[in-house]
Amino acid sequence: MLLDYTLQLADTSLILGHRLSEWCGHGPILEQDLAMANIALDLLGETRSLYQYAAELEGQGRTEDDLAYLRDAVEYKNPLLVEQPNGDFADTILRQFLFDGFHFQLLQQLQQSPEQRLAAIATKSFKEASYHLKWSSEWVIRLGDGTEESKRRIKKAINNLWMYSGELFMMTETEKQLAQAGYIPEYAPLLQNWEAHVKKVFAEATLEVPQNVFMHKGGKTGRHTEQLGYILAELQYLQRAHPGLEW
Amino acid sequence: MLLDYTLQLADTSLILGHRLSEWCGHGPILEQDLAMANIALDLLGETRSLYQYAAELEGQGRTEDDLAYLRDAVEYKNPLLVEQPNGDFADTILRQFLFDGFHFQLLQQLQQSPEQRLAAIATKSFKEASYHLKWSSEWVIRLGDGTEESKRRIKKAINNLWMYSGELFMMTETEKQLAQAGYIPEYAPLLQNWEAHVKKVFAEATLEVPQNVFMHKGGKTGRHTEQLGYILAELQYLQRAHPGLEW
Amino acid sequence: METIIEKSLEEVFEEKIANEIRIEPKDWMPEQYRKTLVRQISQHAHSEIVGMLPEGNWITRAPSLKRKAILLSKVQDEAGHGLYLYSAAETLGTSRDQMIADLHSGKAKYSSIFNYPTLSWADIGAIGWLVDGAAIMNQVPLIRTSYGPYARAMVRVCKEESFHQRQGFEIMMTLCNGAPAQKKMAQEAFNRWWWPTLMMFGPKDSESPNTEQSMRWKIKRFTNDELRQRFVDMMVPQAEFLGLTVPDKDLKWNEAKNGYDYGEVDWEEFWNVVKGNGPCNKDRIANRVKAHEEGAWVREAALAHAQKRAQREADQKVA
Amino acid sequence: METIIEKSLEEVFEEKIANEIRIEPKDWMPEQYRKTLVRQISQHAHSEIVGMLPEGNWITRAPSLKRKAILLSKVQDEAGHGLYLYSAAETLGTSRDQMIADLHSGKAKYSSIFNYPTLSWADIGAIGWLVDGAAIMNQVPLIRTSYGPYARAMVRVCKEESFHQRQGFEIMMTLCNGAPAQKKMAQEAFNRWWWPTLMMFGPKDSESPNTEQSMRWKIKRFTNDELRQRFVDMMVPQAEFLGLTVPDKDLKWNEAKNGYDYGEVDWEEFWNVVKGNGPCNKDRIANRVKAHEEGAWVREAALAHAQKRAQREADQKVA
Repeated sequence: MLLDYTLQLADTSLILGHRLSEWCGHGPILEQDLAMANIALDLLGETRSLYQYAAELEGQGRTEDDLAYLRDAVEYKNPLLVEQPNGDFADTILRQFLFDGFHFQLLQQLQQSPEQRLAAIATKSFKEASYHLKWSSEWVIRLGDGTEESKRRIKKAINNLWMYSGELFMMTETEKQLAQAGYIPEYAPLLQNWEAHVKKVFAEATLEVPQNVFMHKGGKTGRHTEQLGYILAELQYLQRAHPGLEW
Repeated sequence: MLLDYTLQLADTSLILGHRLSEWCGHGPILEQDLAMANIALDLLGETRSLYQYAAELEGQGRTEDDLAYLRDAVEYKNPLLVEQPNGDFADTILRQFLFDGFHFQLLQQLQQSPEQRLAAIATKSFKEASYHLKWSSEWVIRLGDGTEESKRRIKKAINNLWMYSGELFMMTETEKQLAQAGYIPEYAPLLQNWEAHVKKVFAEATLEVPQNVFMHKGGKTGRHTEQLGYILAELQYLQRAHPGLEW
Repeated sequence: METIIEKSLEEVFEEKIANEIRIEPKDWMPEQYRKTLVRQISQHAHSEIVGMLPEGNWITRAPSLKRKAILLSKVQDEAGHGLYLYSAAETLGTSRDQMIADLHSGKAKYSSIFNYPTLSWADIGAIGWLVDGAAIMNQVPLIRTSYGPYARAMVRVCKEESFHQRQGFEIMMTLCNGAPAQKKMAQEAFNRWWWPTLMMFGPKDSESPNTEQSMRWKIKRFTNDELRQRFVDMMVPQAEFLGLTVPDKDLKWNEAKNGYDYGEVDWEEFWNVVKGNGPCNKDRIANRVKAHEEGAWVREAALAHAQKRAQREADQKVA
Repeated sequence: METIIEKSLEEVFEEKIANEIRIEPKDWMPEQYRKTLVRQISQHAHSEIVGMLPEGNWITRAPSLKRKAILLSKVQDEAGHGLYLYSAAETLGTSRDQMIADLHSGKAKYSSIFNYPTLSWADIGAIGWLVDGAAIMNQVPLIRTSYGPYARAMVRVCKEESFHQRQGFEIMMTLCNGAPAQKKMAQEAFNRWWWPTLMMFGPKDSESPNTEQSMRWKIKRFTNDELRQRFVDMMVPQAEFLGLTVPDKDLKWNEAKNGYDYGEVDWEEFWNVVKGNGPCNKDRIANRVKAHEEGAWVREAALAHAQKRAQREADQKVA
């Protein structure tokens, strides 16, 4: 159960970091190229800590790389949001913003987990997540309260991605049981804080918070979008083509 | 040597067919979706015949699938043109047109090869290649002699792709020796015929034939563009992820 | 001499329906009949071309050259079916452009099954086996539909779908007789596609207002529930043959009705998908709209070129 | 009292050069010195950001999480180097926008090495080992370049490049000590990157018109041939250590000069690449232009938002 959850967290930060790294050398401003690479790197650091812990929990001699490179799409547990394509800069910012808001809330509370290893990973990553949320929040504001073109694009991004935000706060059976046992926080208060933050940022960005949007789910239980298969084909290629080697 | 050349032909039609198949469901007109799928299928048929023959020539028990799915990019021998991205419809048409013109000329002559298996494959595929050339030629004409927008796009496509056309007619050591031995045609007359056809079509399309363009090469000897790695990561994923299985 | 009784157009139409005489494009028909057919045929055409997307998704990653060729051929057939069906619908006085505009605006529907993603190679097998199997069951009766052009288009469509279904079953059989990882892949695909396939037959008869009129006009020959029952009865033994477990804990043979009892379809999910909240609804339409908009310049160029050519030919005749 | 001799600005400048006193932005400098530095520093900056492309190409496909992190970190450093260098160049009175416009128009150059594709994971090792190795050899003398801001930027850049070079060598070492397929991959990458790396030092001294003036102004400390020789002498033993064969049939130790004789660089290829006919020239610039154009709306929005915010703050002060 703890293994399942740790894999979920690891898969999530791996896939989002992968998406961000696709921007390398292609950003709209050199400083943002650097910022996205920086966030991707932070997420990858968190990913490695989590997979290393998951490998220990599993206790079958698999490595962080085995867990990242040798599992099929149906075994991946990331929420659907993080596998969505980069689109334009507005789509990327909005995807990041929605996730960062959740990530910040979750890590903040996970620091208090009696599961000391998760707590330690959360503590190390929380500072980074704070910076990520600040960065993506500022960009939502710049785009919403920028030009008519940027407002149109961020609104289009909201229309594309909002439907994947709900899954972040939906608990699987695994998450419910871990929360009941006190290992991870309940998500209801996290959602409230997330909503408050979104409302505040959207107000400053002169954007409307969507109402009554049907929320998609499935990623946390292995039912992904068609996007993940392509991500993994690219990500896993070398270890699949030349299995069992040291790189 | 014959194996090398057969692999070159097979790799070429596999990769071009792969590129065309990326259009499935995404074409500008339903009839062209169908046409591109049709050409991709024709090329795949040619591909299979060639890989099957190559597997026999090699005589080491490998199959058509082993040759397509288990070789790395550096072992692929397709010319650079066919691995170029689809771009917009003009890029796809122009890439197809440049290749079809060569393909038509080559197959026409290969029908007379004393190498009976190659001759048979060429005979079977020549009729298809004739149709392909007719289709792509007509589209070059429509786009060149269509609207200002379509003319701009086809000219941009010429600018993107012309530099890869020369390699089609450049002979590797393998090709030189096979031509000297009479197994395959000399390429110089093919180039002349190709140039005459391009000139004729471009005239009707009100397009200028580029002059003095530096011609890139390397694909036929394993030095590809960065594009091929991504194609193979996608194409080969399942056989790499689950090796040795029957599908 | 017998007096010629002037029959109403309505009576002539109804008489043809009753006598299994095909209605042809030039024949008079009730406006509602025309509308029903345009809706049904265009939805069928839309389903074919949107259906190219989930299957086309696996062409580049097909695990063998043979499977790649078969899948490419199938997707090509789907484009062809779309063409036949748009043509059949156009005989009713609509245009392809109008039908496509309706699809893109959300006014027209396509088969909800294509709002589910294809997440592994086994999904291609499951779609061929189950989805084409259901499509055939829906479509074979249409070979005898009362509207001529639709019926004739369906002869060819059904022949090809039947071939597709066999190929899908063949993929499933290969996987189920393969390695454990392949069998697992097959079971997972079956789990994901079983219930959505049952939904393809539409709402329960008790909630299908259009059915009665369509059956009276012999556009439809069987009710939704009748076809769904037949589908379950046909597929369950096939699943057993493959060694797959049907993901329905309520499935049970009913000797009395000589058929299976099965669990309740998740109608909430069904209506969610119909309303646009399925996993891929937005994605599929976005893809179609993107292809259409990005292809506008191509269509304009083809038209402009045709006009130029026609003008040149006319000038030559004058000269 | 001694008469103050009014020295010309030129003399003051030359004296500083002679005495190894850094030229700072506020100091007078010959226009040609300024132009040479703008060209050199901007080319260096361009090389950093275009250099993100061939290496960024492998981030998503890096074969382990550790390698992915190291490569991501390196590409991030390159963006950072670009920022330092553009800033250093801006102290000479140009703007980043102008420099980027020059890059996109083809007026400004970047290191030709980045016009070669990265075709396997081993290329990432080869680039780190060879290309960063050559870059360090070119750049370390720049720590003592006469222009202050450039020299100080180079202190940090060189420290990071040194780290990158070690990581590249580590990849090569892992591959060369690995499976036959990995060793083959390493040799192939070495074959493809060896000669282009030698070209990084520029044309022969006999064909380098700018060198003399740049050395007099202490922008350059060593000639192209001197650095190339040192590079060969340093790398050949490393290649031997790795068990790699240097792709130069004329390579031979020359006891008399205590260095290696090596084969003739393919200057035709060199000039072709410089002129825009390298394998990736069009691709790299197209990528940079695309990112720039597709990002225009982002920069405009950031500017518009900043102006709105400043306006609101000004209004608050008034109120």
